[in-house]
Amino acid sequence: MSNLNAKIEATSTNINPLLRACGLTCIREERVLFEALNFTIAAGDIVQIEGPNGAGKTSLLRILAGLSQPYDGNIYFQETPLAQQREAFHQELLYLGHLPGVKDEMTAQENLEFNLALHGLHTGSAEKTLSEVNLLGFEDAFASHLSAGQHRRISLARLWQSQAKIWILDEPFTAIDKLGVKKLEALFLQHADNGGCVVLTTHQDLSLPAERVKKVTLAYRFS
Amino acid sequence: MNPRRKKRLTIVASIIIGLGVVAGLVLYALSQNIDLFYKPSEIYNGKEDSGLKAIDGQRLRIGGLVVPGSVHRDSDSLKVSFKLTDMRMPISFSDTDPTVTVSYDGILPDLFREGQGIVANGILVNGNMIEASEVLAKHDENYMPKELADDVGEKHVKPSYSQAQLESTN
Amino acid sequence: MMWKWLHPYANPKTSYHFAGKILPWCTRLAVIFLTIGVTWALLFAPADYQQGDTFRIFYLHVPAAMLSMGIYLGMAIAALSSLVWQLKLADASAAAMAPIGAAFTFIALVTGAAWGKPMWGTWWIWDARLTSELILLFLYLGVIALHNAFEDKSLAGKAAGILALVGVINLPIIKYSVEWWNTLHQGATVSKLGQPSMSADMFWPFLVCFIGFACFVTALICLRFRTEVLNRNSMRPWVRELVANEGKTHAV
Amino acid sequence: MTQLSYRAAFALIVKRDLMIAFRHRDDIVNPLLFFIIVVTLFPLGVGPESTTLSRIAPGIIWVAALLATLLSLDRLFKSDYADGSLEQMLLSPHPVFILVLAKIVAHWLLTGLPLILIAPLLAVLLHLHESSYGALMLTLLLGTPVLSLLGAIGVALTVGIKKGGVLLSLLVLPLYIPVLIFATSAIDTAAMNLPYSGQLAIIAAIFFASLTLAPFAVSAALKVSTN
Amino acid sequence: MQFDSISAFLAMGGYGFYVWLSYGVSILVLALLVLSSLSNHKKTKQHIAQRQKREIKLRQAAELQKAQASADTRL
Repeated sequence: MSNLNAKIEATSTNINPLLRACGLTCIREERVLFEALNFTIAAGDIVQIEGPNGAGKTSLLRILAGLSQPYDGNIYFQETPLAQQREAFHQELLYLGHLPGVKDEMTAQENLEFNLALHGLHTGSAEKTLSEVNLLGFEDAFASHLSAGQHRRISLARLWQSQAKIWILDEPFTAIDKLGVKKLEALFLQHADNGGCVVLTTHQDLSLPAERVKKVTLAYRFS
Repeated sequence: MNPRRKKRLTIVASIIIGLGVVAGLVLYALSQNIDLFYKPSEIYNGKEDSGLKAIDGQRLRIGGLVVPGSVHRDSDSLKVSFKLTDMRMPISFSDTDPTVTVSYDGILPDLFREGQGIVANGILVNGNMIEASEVLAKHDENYMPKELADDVGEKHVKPSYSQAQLESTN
Repeated sequence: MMWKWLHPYANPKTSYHFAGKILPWCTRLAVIFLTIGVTWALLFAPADYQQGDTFRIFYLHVPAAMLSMGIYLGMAIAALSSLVWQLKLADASAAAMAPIGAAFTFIALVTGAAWGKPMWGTWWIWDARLTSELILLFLYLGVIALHNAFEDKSLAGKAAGILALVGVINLPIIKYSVEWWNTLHQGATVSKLGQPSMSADMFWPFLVCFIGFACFVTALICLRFRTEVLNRNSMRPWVRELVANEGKTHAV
Repeated sequence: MTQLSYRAAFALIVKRDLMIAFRHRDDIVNPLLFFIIVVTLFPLGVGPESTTLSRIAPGIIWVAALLATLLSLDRLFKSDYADGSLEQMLLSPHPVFILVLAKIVAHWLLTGLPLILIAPLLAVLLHLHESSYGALMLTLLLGTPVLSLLGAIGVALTVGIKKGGVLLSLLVLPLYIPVLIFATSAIDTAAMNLPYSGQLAIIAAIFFASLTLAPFAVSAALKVSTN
Repeated sequence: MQFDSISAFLAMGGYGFYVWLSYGVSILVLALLVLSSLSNHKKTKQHIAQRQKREIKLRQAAELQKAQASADTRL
C-alpha cells in the first residue's frame, strides 16, 4: 500500500473497521488532489484530517460521506461498497459540512426538530438539547436573527441526540467559543468510547490526549 | 420478504404501472381526431371511428385528391376553386365518389395539379364547401424520373401565373 | 463481467490512439464518397417527375435528418452507459457528438424549409415532424450549454447526459409523427425495404451520399472525441508526454 | 432507531416547504403577480378587440403560466442548496426521490394551484369562449404539475451553476413545448364545441410519464450538482 | 449528365435559389464545424502545454525557496 501523497496514522490493523478507503483518487478541475489513498477507520477512532488550504480535506470528507464520487477507488462501509447500501449507511452517518443547513424562516427549535425528524430521531427533547449548546432562551427566535456561531450551534445540537456511529465533521469549531470547543471535544471522546468514530477537519489544535487522535495529513500537490 | 426488497418491489411496480397508464393514454389519444383532419367523405358521413360530423363555420383540415377537370381559376385574380375526393391507392376517380369544393384565394404551391394529394386548412361553409386559408401540396414518398413517369402516364405541369394575376393581390 | 473484452478500449490512452487511427481513413472515405455522391446528385441523378430539380435537395435533407436522430440516439446510449456503468469514455464521446448532431439538425431544418417552400407552398408549417425536429435542435443546444456551464468536465458530462436521456422521448415522436398525425411531410422512402419507392438511378446517389455523410460524422466524432479525452485526462502522464513530444516536433 | 416511513418523510418535507413559503410570502405572490401582469399586457398590446383576444386567449394564458412557473422554479432547490439543507436531505436515510417528489408537490401547491385559481378570472378579461372554461381548467390541472416536474429537472441540473438563470430557461422551455401545444389545442377545440379528450389524454400521458420518471432524473441531477 | 449548359445547371429548372441555398448553407455549416473542431483540438493541446510550463516554474520556485531556507538555517 503506497501513500505517496499523504501521511496516514489510521491503519488497517484494527479489528473492527467501520469505514475503509481503497485507492481513493480525487481530481478537481484538472488538478489531482490526492491519489491512491488507503486507510481504515475503526470504532473508537478520532481521525483528524490535516493539510494546507486547497489540499483536498473537504473533498475527502465529502467522498467519505458519499456526497461526491471519487475519480477512482471505493469506500467500504462495514466491508460492503457504499453505493450498494446508501440508506443503511446514511442511517449510521452524521455529516456536518461547511454550511449549517439552517433555514432563516424557521425558529431555532423548528430547525433542530426538522433535522432530527429527517434523520428519524425523536423530536421531543429538542428544547433540552438546545440548552446543551448554549441556546437556552433562543428557541423561538427566527434563525435570521441569530449569529453565524449560533447557526452552527443549531446544527451541532444534533450531535447530542445522534445515534449514528460515524460522525463526519467539516470544521466543526468555526465560530464556536472556547467553552463550546471543550464541550464538543468531550462529546467526541464519549462518542468514540461508546463504539463510534469521528472524522473531522480543523485548523485548531485539539486538546484531546494525543494517543487518541489519529492524523491523516494531505500535502498540497502541484498537479 | 425483507423490508428492503419490499420497498424496491414497490418502486418497480409503481414505475411499471405509471408507464402502463402512459401507454394506455397515448393509444387512446391516437384513436382520437386531434388535428381536426377530415377526408371528403367524412364531411358527409362523419368521422369513420367516432361518427362525429363537422359543423358549418368550424375550422378544419381537409386532405384528399384534386378531382381532374374540376379546377376553375379566375382569369384576373388568384381565386381558384376545385373539388377534392378521398385519397386512395392506386389513384383512381369515379363520378360516384363524394366530393367537397374548396375555394382559395392565393398562390398555389408548385406541386399542385389535378390528381395530386393536397391538404387545406379552412372553414366549412354550406355543408360541403371549404373556404381555405391555406392550400398545401402533400407529396407522397414515391420519387421517379420524368422519363419513367412519362412511361407510366404521369405528368406534371406546375401552375403558372400571369403578371396581372399576381398583381391583383396587391 | 461480460464487458471484459471491452476493457482495453475503456483505457483513455488506447482509445485516443484508436480514434487517431480511424480518423484519417474515415476522412479519406468521406471525401471520396461525398465528392462522388454530391456530383452524382447534382449533375447526373434524374429530376423527379413532380418536383423537378428541387428533388436534389433530398440528397442533403434525408441523410442530415437521419443522422440528426442517429447521433442523438448514439449520444443518449453513451450518456446512459456513462451514468449507469460509470464509463468515463462514454462521457467523452457523448460530449463529442452533441455539436455534430446540432449541426446536422440545423442542416435538416434549413434544407427542409428550402424544399418545402417551392413544393408545399410554405417555408415552415407547425406540424408534428417539423416541430419535434426543432425541439431536437433545442435539446442539442441545451446539452451543449450544459457541457459548457460546468468547470469540471466529468460533472458536465453527467449533467448533460441526464438532459439527453430526458429528451430521448422526442425521438419516437419524430419518427412516427408522420404516421400518427396527418401531416404534409411524406413518409419514409429509403427505409422501406422490399419495395423501394424510388427508382434505382435516384437511389444509388443517395446511398453514396449517405455513406459519405456517415463517414464524415465518424471522422468528426473521432476528432472531437480525441479533444475531449485530452481535456479530461490533461494531468495524466501519457498526455503530458504526448503534448511535450508534439511540441518538440513542431519546434523543429 | 425509529425509521420514518416513506409517507412520513414525504409529509415532513411538504410541511416544511409550505411553512417556509408562508413565512416568506413574496415567493408565492410574485410569480402570481407576474402571471396577472403578463396576461393584462396583451389586450393593451394587441388591442381590445374581443374576437382577436378570444382567439389568442388560450395561448396567452398558457404562455404566461409557463413563464410564471419558470420564474418560480428557482425557489425549488436554490435556497436549500445555498444554506446546506439540500446536502442534509441527500444524506438522510430516505430514498432521494421521495424527498424530491415532496419538494415538487410543495412547489406545485405554491405556484400551480394559485395559477389555476386565478386563471378563470383572467380568461374573463380575455373574452375566452364560454365553452372553453372547462378545457382551460382541466388542462391547467393536468399541465401545471408537469411544469413543476419537468422544471425540477432543469433546476436540479443548474442549481450549482452561478449564473444558471438563462441556462435554466434554455433547458426547460423546450421540454414544456408539448404541454403548451396540446393544452392550447384542447382549449381551441373546446371553443368549437368539439370533444377534446384526445388532447387531454396526451397531457395526462405526459403527466404520468413525468410523475414516474422525473423524480429519478431529479435525484440523479441533484447528486451531480452537489458533487 | 442532366444539364445541357452551365446556366441550365445553375438555374436548376427554375429552382436554383432553393437548391443552391440548401447546398450553400450545408457546406457553410459543415465547414464551420470542421474548423472549430480542429481549432479546439489545437487549443486544448496548447492549453495543456502551457499549464505544464507553469507547473515546472512553480516547482522550481518551491525548490529554490527550500534550498534558500536550508541555507539560511545553516548560517
